[in-house]
Amino acid sequence: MELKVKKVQRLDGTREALYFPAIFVGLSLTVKHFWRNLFGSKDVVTVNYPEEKRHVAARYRGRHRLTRLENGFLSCVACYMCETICPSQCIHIEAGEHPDLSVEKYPTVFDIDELRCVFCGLCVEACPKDAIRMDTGVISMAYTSRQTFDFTRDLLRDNYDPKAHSNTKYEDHDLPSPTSQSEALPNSKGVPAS
Amino acid sequence: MTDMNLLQSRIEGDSSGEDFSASVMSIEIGPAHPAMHGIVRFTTHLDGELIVGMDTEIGYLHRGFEKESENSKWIQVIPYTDRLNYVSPLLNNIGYSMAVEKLYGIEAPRRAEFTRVIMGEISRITDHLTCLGAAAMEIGAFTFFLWFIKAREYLWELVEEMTGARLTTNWTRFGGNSTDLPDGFLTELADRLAKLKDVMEECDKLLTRNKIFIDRVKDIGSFSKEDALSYGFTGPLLRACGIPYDVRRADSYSVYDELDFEIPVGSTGDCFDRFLVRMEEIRQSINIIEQAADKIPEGPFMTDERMLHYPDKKDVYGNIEGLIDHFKLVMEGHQPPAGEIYMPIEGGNGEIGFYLVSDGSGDPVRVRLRPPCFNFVAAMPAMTIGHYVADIVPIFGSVNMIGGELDR
Amino acid sequence: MEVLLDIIMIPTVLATIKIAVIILLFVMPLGTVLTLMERKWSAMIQDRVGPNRANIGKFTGHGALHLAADGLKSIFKEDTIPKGADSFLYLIAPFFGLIAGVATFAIIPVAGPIGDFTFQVTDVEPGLLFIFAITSLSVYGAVLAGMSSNSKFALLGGTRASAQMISYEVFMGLALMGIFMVYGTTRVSGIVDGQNEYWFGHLIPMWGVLTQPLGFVLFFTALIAETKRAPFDAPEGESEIVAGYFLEYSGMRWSAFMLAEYVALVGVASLITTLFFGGYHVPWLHLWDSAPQWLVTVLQIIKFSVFTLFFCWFQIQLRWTVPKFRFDQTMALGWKKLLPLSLVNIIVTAFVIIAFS
Amino acid sequence: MTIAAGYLPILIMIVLGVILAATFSCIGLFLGPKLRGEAKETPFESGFLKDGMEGHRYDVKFYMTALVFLIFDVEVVFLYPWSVQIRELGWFGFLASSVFLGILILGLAYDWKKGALEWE
Amino acid sequence: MGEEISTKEAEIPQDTGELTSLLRQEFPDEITDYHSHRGDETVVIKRDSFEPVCRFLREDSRCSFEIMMDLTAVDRLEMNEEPRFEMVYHFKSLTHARRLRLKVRLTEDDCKIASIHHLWKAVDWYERECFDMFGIHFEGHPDLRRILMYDEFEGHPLRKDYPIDKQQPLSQLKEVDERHVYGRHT
Repeated sequence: MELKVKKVQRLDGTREALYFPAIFVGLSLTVKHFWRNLFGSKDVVTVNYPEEKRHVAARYRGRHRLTRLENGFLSCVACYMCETICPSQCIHIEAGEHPDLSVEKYPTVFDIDELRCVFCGLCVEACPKDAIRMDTGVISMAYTSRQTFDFTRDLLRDNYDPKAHSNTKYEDHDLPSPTSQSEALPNSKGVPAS
Repeated sequence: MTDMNLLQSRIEGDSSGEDFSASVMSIEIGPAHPAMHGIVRFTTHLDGELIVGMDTEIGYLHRGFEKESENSKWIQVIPYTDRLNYVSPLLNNIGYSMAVEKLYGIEAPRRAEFTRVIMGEISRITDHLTCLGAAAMEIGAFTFFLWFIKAREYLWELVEEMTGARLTTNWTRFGGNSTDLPDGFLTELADRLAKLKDVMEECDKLLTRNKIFIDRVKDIGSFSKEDALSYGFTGPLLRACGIPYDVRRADSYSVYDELDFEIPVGSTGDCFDRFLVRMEEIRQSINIIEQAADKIPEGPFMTDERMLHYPDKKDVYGNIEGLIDHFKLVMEGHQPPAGEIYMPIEGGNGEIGFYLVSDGSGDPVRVRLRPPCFNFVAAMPAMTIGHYVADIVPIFGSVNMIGGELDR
Repeated sequence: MEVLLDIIMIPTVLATIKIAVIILLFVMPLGTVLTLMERKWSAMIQDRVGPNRANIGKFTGHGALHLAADGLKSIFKEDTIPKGADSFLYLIAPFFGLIAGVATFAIIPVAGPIGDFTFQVTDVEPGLLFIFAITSLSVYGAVLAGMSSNSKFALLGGTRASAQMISYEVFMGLALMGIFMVYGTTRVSGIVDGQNEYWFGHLIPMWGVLTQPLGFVLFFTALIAETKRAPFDAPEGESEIVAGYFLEYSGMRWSAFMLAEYVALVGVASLITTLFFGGYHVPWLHLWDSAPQWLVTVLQIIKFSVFTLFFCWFQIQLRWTVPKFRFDQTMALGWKKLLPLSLVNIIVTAFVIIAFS
Repeated sequence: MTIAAGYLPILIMIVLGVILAATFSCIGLFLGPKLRGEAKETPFESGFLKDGMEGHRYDVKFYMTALVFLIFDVEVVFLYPWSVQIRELGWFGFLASSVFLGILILGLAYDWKKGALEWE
Repeated sequence: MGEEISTKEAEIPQDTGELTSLLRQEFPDEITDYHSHRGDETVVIKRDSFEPVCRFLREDSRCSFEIMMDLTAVDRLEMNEEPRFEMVYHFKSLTHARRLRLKVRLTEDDCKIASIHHLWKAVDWYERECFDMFGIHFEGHPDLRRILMYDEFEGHPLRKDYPIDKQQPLSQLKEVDERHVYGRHT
């Protein structure tokens, strides 16, 4: 396509020099908005946050979660892919042997420092097992202590709310067992958890 | 103007017996000042209210983008580029990815390019909306600002639908994009553009012909063509001087040569021209988006070159070759061939140029960003001296300094 | 009872009661509410929600509680005095604005007299000249605040404020001269009564806005500039000189400046109503001869309040519509446009009056 | 009613204003916290700890405007009596004040041309 | 899947662009190397002739490079190439719609180059940035001081031997006016 140039129009003539026409046009617009928002249909994009929730896009990269297999074990095989790709180096993984022999390898430690995380989503792309996802739809993480932001393996569940859990330390005997974890099955459609 | 030597002695010489310095008052404008939307410091010398001298200090937002990039893998730079010009993050994403693609010597599929055009122009609109709104707000037109912010909200929701984040998009990849258009995106886009047009029309009526506004911006910060070129201006500021230089046309990249649009130019390069040029560019961008949305072809949104993108998940799960590729790509990173390239694209502020040097390994040797507003801020003294202190506000507003891009 | 009535009818006591009623029951609450209303109304104009977070339990009153919250907050805020400031001048600077704002209402009638009793604090002979005198007092507030703060931004603001306010005082006087000519008096009650005359029988009331349209525009502009509201708020210029002359103030002293601004806003609105929109006179009400006195008074108060409120709203609407002048442009507008125009207005008005009388 | 009685309410009003303002100014001294610090006490200058205007002198550029103001304000005072009595004074008064205004306008034109109205 | 892209030594074409041949013709002895990898015309020249070449590029009507787009340096320490530094200048000509990359190689112990701030005004700040980041001295620059870093910063951060996690010593808070003499732009 050829280069098309358009010269912008500088309107600065007698009509402008009178001040009033433009002020009246402006006033009519602002008054229109004023009355419409006062009585008519509101044209407001502001969200009254805690009472109303914004619509969160299906692709929104919110807080991470670790998915589980159908039998309840973590999908993660501690391959260190996400830890390698992470640009902010916020993931820390330690691999271990699982007592259940059907599981090859699993993360004994899987920590995400949510304060370091830049929410780029590269870990999700890099994961070969679809074990980490950011589709929780959690848009705000506002806690009062830095420790609360250190998400350990077992806290990276779907509906986890750290405010309701005081004990954020992972204990080794606290291994995920199929029965107790079944309520935390991954949300396979990828829609935000309510 | 006053005699230069006298002025110099006035500024420097408060130790000399005759107290000339009394009439020149130096005043710090910035970093913690409402008119500085980035963080920048102007030490302004005032004679009465007239600016007779100015010294600029930048670097308050220096985060070491280039150093960090050299210590990352190629792909890990993409999230960093979000934070350069943070009101048009997608353009930085696109610029960087296209630079790496140029280094590889490949091109993204056509669908990806069209999507990039759409998203890039959305980002340009958000950039201009922010810039114009903020500049107008600072000269008192608060309503204009908030109507523009409302319009920007429409677009950022689209960006969120598309990329999964509003600002920290991290959207493009080498050889394509991380995501394709979501369902119903184009109808939603048309909807929002219609709303945006309404807002544009209202705001145009509200401000453009208002004499108070015209007085504030007309003949303020005028810049001649020669000076603008010498200072390396690009983008709306150069076009306001009357030079139709637009990288989209000058070095036609992506699919811009298939799209029909006009390049708005001004005549005197003052703040009024910059305002009008930006307003017109928003309209042109809407036009471009509409055309691109019509023309967007079906097809893949990611290149099928091996070792450029992660294999399909079914390959990763299902066959060993895919798994190995995946592991190699994550562990070693992308390895563009050795060489160096400079890739310019038209950003919100002007020419964003990425100069990349690769030695063939997974780590970049050099990632250099040419920040467009660096030149503008360098020219701030030239633009402001001889104006009143209140004129810093429209001049600096029209410069659209973005701290993340300026200081990197 | 008789004794009580006698005491009340003593001029001093009567004036004090009137002042208390007008100031404490009308102006101050209106001024205070307007601080919130400006925020709320601007939100309406700008497609926002506006302040609505202050709450007691679940009750927010659509933001009404912000009034209490703001008041309490500023009461319990620290009162800082910057280093090197002249603390006495710094202390008394906020006085002037409030005094000027409050004293404006001394001559504004809110309803017609019932017998000897007037709904006006005092009806002095110089009338509006008193207004000019008292508004020039508020220049001191701005100048002293700017000078005493020991801050460069405040000084710039104070300088601008003083230049702007003294300049616009001239035009204020000149713009009103037409009104003096038309109604032949500077006494407020005379001007208000003069506006209750009618043209063409009982068709059109001789409101100031109709007899002096140019004078109205000039006077309104000059008043807005005098109270430093947008688009003439360069002395406050929040974007370049941060907040201008009251930059260093905090807590309740800052609130005093803010309140003075809003009291002045009400003052402007009531002055405009009184001088150009027939004051308290309800047009065509005199045709209803048998109207009971109490009803007439009530209607007059309502009419006055409605017009005053309208002009308060109008000023706020104007503020959020237009950008602001640069400082030298404010001055140029005054000296080069308003001043010649008001001189022309005087000559034309005088000519017309003499030719047709 | 004497003339003074008419002004008494104004005095009361001013006193009321002073009381109001004094309340406003002093209430913070008693109720507010007192946490002083160097950074808090320095005058604002975009985040730098400077001494403000101390030791500086500022060139007031509008003294010309102030002079013009003085002239006009004083001259305008002469117009008020005329404006009130315009009907009684008739054409003679009009002529007289026209001459007066003409001189005033000439003066303004002179100031204008001399640049006294330019804010520098 | 397409053909695997060679990640090893790329075949950088030695084809001569129009500008390259022009420059070779005008400055036959000064050009040490040239290529146009991926279409970017690149010319490497000797340091001594740098200023005249720039002047030629700006003023000759066959070049007329109005815009100095970018100025930076590359530290080639880890690429094991000698000399260590490479100055990279990007020029843009609007008249001829062309770009040119000009490179000058500098050794580590003598990293000085002539300043060209008098040719393009934009160069001023770019040279300051390059000095700040790489420690390259631009001879004749009127005000060569740090721009992104603070004055007390030690070292030059974009040099490859500057560790990314190096801690700088804490500097004392100084009186503002002592730091620079202001008033250059009056």
